[in-house]
Amino acid sequence: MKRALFILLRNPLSVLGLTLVGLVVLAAVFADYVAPFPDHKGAVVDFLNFNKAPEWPYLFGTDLVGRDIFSRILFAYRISLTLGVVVLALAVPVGVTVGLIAGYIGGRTEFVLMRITDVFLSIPPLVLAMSMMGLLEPSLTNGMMAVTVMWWPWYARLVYNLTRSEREEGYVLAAEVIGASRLHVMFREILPNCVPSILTKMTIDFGFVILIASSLSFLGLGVQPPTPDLGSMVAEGAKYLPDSWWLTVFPGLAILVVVFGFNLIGDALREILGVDQ
Amino acid sequence: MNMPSRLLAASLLASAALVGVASAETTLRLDETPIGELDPAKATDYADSILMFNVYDTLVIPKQGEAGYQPFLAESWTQDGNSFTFKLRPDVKFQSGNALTADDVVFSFDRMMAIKSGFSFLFDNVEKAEAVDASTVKFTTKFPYAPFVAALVRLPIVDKKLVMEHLGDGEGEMKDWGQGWLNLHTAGSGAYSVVSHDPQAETVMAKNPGYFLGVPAVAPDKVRLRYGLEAATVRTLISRGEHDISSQWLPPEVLKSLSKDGFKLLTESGTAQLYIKLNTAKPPFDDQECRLAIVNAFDYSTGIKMVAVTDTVSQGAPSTGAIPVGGMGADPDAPAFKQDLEAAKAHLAKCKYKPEDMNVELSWIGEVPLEERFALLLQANLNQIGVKSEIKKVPWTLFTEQVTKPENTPNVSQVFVDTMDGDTDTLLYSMYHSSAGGTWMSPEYLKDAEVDSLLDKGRASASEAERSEIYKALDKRLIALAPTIYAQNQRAVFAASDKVSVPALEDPAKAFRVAAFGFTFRLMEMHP
Amino acid sequence: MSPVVRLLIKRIATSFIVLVGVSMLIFTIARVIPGDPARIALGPNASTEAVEALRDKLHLNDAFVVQYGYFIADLARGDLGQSLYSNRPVTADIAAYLPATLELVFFAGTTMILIGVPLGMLAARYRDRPLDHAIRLFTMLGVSAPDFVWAVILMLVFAYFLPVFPIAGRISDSFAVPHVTGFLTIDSLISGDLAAFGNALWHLALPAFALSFAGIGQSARLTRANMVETYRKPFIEMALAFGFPQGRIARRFAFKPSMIPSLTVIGLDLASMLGNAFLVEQIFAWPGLSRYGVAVILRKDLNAIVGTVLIISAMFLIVNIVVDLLVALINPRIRLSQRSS
Amino acid sequence: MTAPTLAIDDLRLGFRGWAGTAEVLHGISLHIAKGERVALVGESGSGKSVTARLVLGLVQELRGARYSGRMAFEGRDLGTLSRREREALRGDRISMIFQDPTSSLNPVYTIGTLFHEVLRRGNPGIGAAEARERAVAALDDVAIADPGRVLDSYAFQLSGGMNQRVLIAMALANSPSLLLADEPGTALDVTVQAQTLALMQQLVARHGASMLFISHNLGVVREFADRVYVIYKGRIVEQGPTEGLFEAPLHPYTRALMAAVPRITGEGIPEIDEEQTGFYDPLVAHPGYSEAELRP
Repeated sequence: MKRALFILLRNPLSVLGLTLVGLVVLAAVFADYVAPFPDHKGAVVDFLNFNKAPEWPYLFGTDLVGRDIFSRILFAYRISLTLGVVVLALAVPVGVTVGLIAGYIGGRTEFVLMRITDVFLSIPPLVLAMSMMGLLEPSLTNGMMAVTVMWWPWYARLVYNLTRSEREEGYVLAAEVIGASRLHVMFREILPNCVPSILTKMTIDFGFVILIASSLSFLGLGVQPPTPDLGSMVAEGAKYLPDSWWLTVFPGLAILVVVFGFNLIGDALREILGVDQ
Repeated sequence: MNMPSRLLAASLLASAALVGVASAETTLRLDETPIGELDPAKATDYADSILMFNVYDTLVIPKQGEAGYQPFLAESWTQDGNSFTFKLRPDVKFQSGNALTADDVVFSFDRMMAIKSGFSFLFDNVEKAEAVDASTVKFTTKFPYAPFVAALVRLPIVDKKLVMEHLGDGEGEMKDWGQGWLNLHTAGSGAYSVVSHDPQAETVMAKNPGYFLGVPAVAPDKVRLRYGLEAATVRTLISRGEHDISSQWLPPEVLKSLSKDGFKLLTESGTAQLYIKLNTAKPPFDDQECRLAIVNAFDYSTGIKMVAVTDTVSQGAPSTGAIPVGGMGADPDAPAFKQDLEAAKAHLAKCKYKPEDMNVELSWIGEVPLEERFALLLQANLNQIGVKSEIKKVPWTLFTEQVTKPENTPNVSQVFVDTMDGDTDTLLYSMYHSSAGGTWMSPEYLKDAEVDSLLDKGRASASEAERSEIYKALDKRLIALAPTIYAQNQRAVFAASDKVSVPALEDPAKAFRVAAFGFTFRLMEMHP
Repeated sequence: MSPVVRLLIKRIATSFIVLVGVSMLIFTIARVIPGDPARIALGPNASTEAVEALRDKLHLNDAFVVQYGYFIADLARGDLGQSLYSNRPVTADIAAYLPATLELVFFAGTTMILIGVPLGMLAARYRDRPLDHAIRLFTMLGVSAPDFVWAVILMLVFAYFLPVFPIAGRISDSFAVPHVTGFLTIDSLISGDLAAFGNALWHLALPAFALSFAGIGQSARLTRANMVETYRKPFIEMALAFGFPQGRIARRFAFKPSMIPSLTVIGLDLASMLGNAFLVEQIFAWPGLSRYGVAVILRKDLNAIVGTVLIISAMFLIVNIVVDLLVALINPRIRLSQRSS
Repeated sequence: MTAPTLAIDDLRLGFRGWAGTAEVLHGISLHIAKGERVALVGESGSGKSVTARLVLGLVQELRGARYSGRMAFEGRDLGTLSRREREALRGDRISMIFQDPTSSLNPVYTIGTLFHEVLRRGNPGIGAAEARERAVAALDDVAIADPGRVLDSYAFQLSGGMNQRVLIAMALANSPSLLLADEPGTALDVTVQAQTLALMQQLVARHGASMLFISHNLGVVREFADRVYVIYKGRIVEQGPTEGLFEAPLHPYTRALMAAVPRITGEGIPEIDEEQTGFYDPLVAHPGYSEAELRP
């Protein structure tokens, strides 16, 4: 623990990452109190102040119906973070279970499970999510589902590879010799040894889930207005370039900031937990 | 000007161009939303219409600067009860060199009806078309049907001989009716021929030297119609001088920036209106009082300011009723709608539903981002009278699906409707006749005997004056029933460079009352 | 049979199985969703009979398995059906738009490798020194924003504020390049039109760079990690102990072995660009398959969706096979192995 | 009298880490005279391998490494050499042989390519043909029957013994004056190991090179070294002539080392109980074998 802290705090980049993510999480959680215009998260119109360049009190300017972009970004963070949590909470258990079973039991089960995983992996992730979203009704829930569907195979593949190497380790053999059940070996013996890798991947993925989800909503396939969403803000604002640049640039940078933060932390974790890429 | 002298003038102009300086070829560059549908039997959108009006010709065309239709491929026509007889011009040749005959007209009609797509619904009440002789065509309608002549603006005449040479796979004598081929090729007689066509990217057109009216030298030699350019792209291309006319789909802010940079604005009005439709088949808008409440609550003037481009030009104009201002039956003296919160509250008080129990779904079509602003505005207005509402973005395909059942149809939907052929019947019948419920045009599900009878009378009468009176009465009835918020007349605004003048879109006296007809390239002038 | 050929055959066979799986997956998704494709195809004004007739024609009234049977039978004849959006055969649409996308992805991929890999090598060689930190920061920024954000920023800076690059399209209007392959850079070279070639490259620059940004980050980080890993290997210690020059170690003796694990992942990156091209094409008005894909997805054009996804997946698998072959070529262990790997 | 091939005085090394500095070497002194074969014996982790790497200048480049003391090669103070000069010694004047020959040979280059690179150290402009010729000769020297085939092979295609010979050939190819052998052949079969060591022995003698032989295998040391230094936890605890030291070990640690049984795993690493009394006793030099006596 002391060593972890040392590594984390020694590197200014990890400190930066912690700070960025911390600020974003706080701002999202307390958006109602932090945002200068908390009611601008929803359907509000202010035609006296629409399409304004950044100026006080509109830090990042206003959108086409006069809503404060800064406030909307804070609320959009809330959606992004929720999405990240939900997607990982669904995708990781599924992927880990599939990977464990395929890697440990082997044989025909392994073949079938890993071929299914391959099918999912051989459609470019964005295309898979997009085609699902296009066919379903675009909404936050469906967006989460689509991203989950494209995400679990990566965990299946990771845990499968880990399990295959752990399977030959002494402690697994020992557990098998004393007659532990398969379930016990998989979840009690092998899984704990995969945790560092899974944890690191999750941290980095948190940022990427946000990134992919914003790509979907950029294409009009994710969170629906008037709920603020970073991707759709960029897409909507892109029509007004270069005159109303603030409509796109700030939400775009907002994505960058949060994903960057998670990546920095993920990098540090990788070092602390000694996980290879 | 009568035909022969006009022809003469045209040929004089043409020869003047020949002896004149061999000036550089002029190219007109404009854009539209994808895709560009080249097959005239499938065309529906604005881009398709531009292609249709330039590559193909029709029996009649809208009159310039006034309502009504003038002969075009047809020299004249007569109506006798259910039958319409057209006499064709003898001097028209297709771009292939084939002569245009009555057979081609019949083929074009049959093809349209067989494919059952595009504008074919305008001809649902037509029984048949027959060639009386090589230059005479007779159409028979199922009942006296006045809007038929207007509908002919949407029946481009296709070169039968050429199409028959290119039939693809299919069943029956006509196989695929040449659909496969006409997707990428043309068989028209129009002033422009297609040089290349990519439905998603670009259509390039060039003057047809054999056009029966001749094409003036000042008209663009070449036209590049591009599809799917982003607003920001168009904005920059125009300001760099690499684009000439924008589409009307630019957001007002972008048009504003271009106008500020000194580019001119072209407008097309009187063809379309924004209808905010209330579902009369489910609560709360099955109660007329509730409908009147929301009609009075809507802030019409902010709605127009919201889409204003400059102080004088806006994408919206005040509405006076169900018929766009200037259309047949629109009352020129009718007052424009205004927000009246007192009246709204009074109507709301009489409504059988309590405001606190309502949660009105305000939908907007995802493909039309401008509608989001109207939804937000309406939501703010409903708040003013204490009605809660919820905004929903609906993609177009989902919307057309939803409206097929009244219970799935949102309380409030927004649709821009265009007269298509300029006739009031085309506009109103499919919106308000009780038999028409369940399409994107009729999410009101209006069922009213008086409206039905007026609509039926209107299409049966052969007299322009009588029709006008009938529609005036209908308009009054539709205002009283309030199935719709007649939010604003839509004005299409295009930004354009000084390199081109488009009289039909710049001078109201030269405007056509059919959407996209202003984009008849042969009537444009290039200033290189 | 040489091990490489055996590997190739094995990979093609598994890819084929995967492709069949993809077709089932996407076909299932496409058929179970709500919304009547026939109704959508004919447009809002079509009559019920017309819709019913089209449903019959498209076999939409048959059982699901039967529909899939028809689909596979058509597919075997190279027929992906008609696009309801463009009214053209899906294969024709794909043939028209795929070259533009592949050209973009090819140049983005080349940019990614030419910039990302050397950056990673530099970072590994100067690991834990300021240069390494600077590269780490830069590459991490690269992977931390979606391609469309980079596209917008690049466009804003290099097309609007400093108008040095074009903002849309593949080539300027004034050039007419005869259609041979659909790749403008190749076609212009075939026709010997160097100006057109330059112009096409000039149009490619911004979108390709925006598309490669994340890939540059990925490949640099990966190259660095694998190089660092390789630097720990005994054979590098041997090279150092024998005094092989540092530069030659970095460029040769550490580089080649570390590229073996990197290549596979870089191949995946390259392949995922096929998907990310959707985002970039959207911003730069690039007339490629991705824009077509977005358009058909938004319109629920089933045949076109299935076709597009299948083709992109096939491209994805082909890229992976090519990468596997490359790995086999630079890894003598696979090339010379007597067992199939 | 000429300077010894290698002289090390009071060499200290530590690594700065998250928990302060970890000392690895506590001031060791040793030397190797010209043509002499000296063994450095100790357990793994005693600091013997790191000493060899310090001589080569490899440790100095690691982050957090702190060292002091003097190292001189043929009278030149290694500490005052520039990085470039130090690198120029490697593979040419000083070379090294490793524990696991197979993994010490780059898996993606043929032996021929690697050999060419090695020969370039002695003769930067050497061409491919000449390099091959010399490599064939060098492989001949280490009794490889089919040098052509070996040069075209990759390390993983050859046996461990074969690779060890290749490595020996490479190490001696440029006629170095000092050969550092870090547990050579430990990864090999015992009989193969004995053969290759014997071979190395002959070749080193023929080239007139000095050798620092790092090992934990007492049997091997007894056979191949003239003199022995015993190292324990970063300190030299005993030094003397091979025969004398084996017959009469003076230091408690050396005695424990000799009494210990080799592990059953067959790798020959003796199992020694942790820190018995006397292990930290000061350095014992056999008479006439202290640094002061041996070095002028």
